Amino acid sequence: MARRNRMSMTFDSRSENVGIARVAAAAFSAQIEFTLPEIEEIKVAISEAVSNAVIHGYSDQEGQIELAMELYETHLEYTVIDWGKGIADVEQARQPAWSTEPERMGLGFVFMESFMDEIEVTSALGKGTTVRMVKKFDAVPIH
Amino acid sequence: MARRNRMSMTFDSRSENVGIARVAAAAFSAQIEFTLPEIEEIKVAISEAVSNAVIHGYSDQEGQIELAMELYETHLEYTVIDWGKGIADVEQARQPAWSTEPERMGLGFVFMESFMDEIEVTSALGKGTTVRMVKKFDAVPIH
Amino acid sequence: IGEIRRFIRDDNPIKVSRSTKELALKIHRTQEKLQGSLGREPTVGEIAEGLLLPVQEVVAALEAVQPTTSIYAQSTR
Ligand SMILES: Nc1ncnc2c1ncn2[C@@H]1O[C@H](COP(=O)(O)OP(=O)(O)O)[C@@H](O)[C@H]1O
Ligand SMILES: Nc1ncnc2c1ncn2[C@@H]1O[C@H](COP(=O)(O)OP(=O)(O)O)[C@@H](O)[C@H]1O
Ligand SMILES: [Mg+2]
Ligand SMILES: [Mg+2]
Repeated sequence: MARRNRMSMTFDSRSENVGIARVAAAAFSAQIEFTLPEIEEIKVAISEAVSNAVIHGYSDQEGQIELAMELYETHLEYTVIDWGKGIADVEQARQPAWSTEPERMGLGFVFMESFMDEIEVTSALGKGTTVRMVKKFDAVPIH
Repeated sequence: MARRNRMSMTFDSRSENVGIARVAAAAFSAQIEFTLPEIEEIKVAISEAVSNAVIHGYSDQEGQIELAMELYETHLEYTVIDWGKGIADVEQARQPAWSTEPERMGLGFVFMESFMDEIEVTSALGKGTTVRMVKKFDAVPIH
Repeated sequence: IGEIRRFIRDDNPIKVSRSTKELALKIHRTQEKLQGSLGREPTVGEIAEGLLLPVQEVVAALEAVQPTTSIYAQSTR
């Protein structure tokens, strides 16, 4: 399947950058004729993945985060990578309401799953985490 | 001088990506309390540098473009890099109304110069071009 | 929810200039108007066309009036 466009961004693990990554993801996704609520859902999924990298991956310590975005004929692919502390048990982490931090809601992965068509999480303790999300679309109009 | 934040993005040389880079640069710059006209100016300077990379650097052929953005205590630094055909005579290229393409206005560098506080262009034929731009600010309020 | 919203707004670190808010309002009005005439949710392209703006500027303007991090993440604090 031919790739039509690609953009990747690498940024410091800082909460300010979650919003900037969101803007870039919205603008990249707007190549497809989504509706505003659909764009909103994509942004939420991206925010959850990127803020997980900031909060859990690096626990507010310094580190780099990558967001890669690729446009194919009938789907968009978003990959969020951190080289932080990793997840001990991915299956458990993806359960609704499961969080390692008592004050958090544990719904990040639930949002990613419900707003994207596919999500794949790979992680290794002490090495980092990769979250790959796929959003499909019917039409192919490109701006 | 301590660096406070950094984001770099790498993308295919496609005209669609000029607009995406533009809004990402605006979002990164909005960490500083610029006025809207100031943000507009930064967006124009970034667009000119990135579209030069697309149009002249790669002449609409495939290639990669990098936009790196760094926030320091009293200035922002934007670097646009392409690995395209390069500029034979940088001094001449920066002259107002000078363009290698008859239908173009040759004002890109003029805009970059007037909207940024510093601009540095390094280029080598067949190797590519790097445009580094600095925008200063007085206050240090960071969001 | 009202409480959370107010908290987010008060705590929102991004100073949104009035014109950005006005643009966001205009985008939402165009969205509603098109929804009425088309009988379905308009696409970003249709909204952008109505406003003579690039699609990227439309989605970026909407982001600028929102808090930086996810409301889901913030509402737990
Ligand atoms: N990038 C990551 N690095 C390390 N741990 C992560 C990462 N993303 C998620 N986790 C773990 O998965 C759990 C569930 O994530 P999530 O569903 O987003 O809920 P929450 O962020 O509210 O805790 C987190 O509490 C954390 O332990
Ligand atoms: N990234 C680049 N790669 C190769 N040539 C460039 C690049 N940027 C600028 N140039 C050269 O410099 C000239 C002047 O650029 P500019 O002031 O933006 O005017 P214009 O784009 O209208 O030609 C261009 O016509 C081109 O020959
Ligand atoms: Mg989370
Ligand atoms: Mg130019």
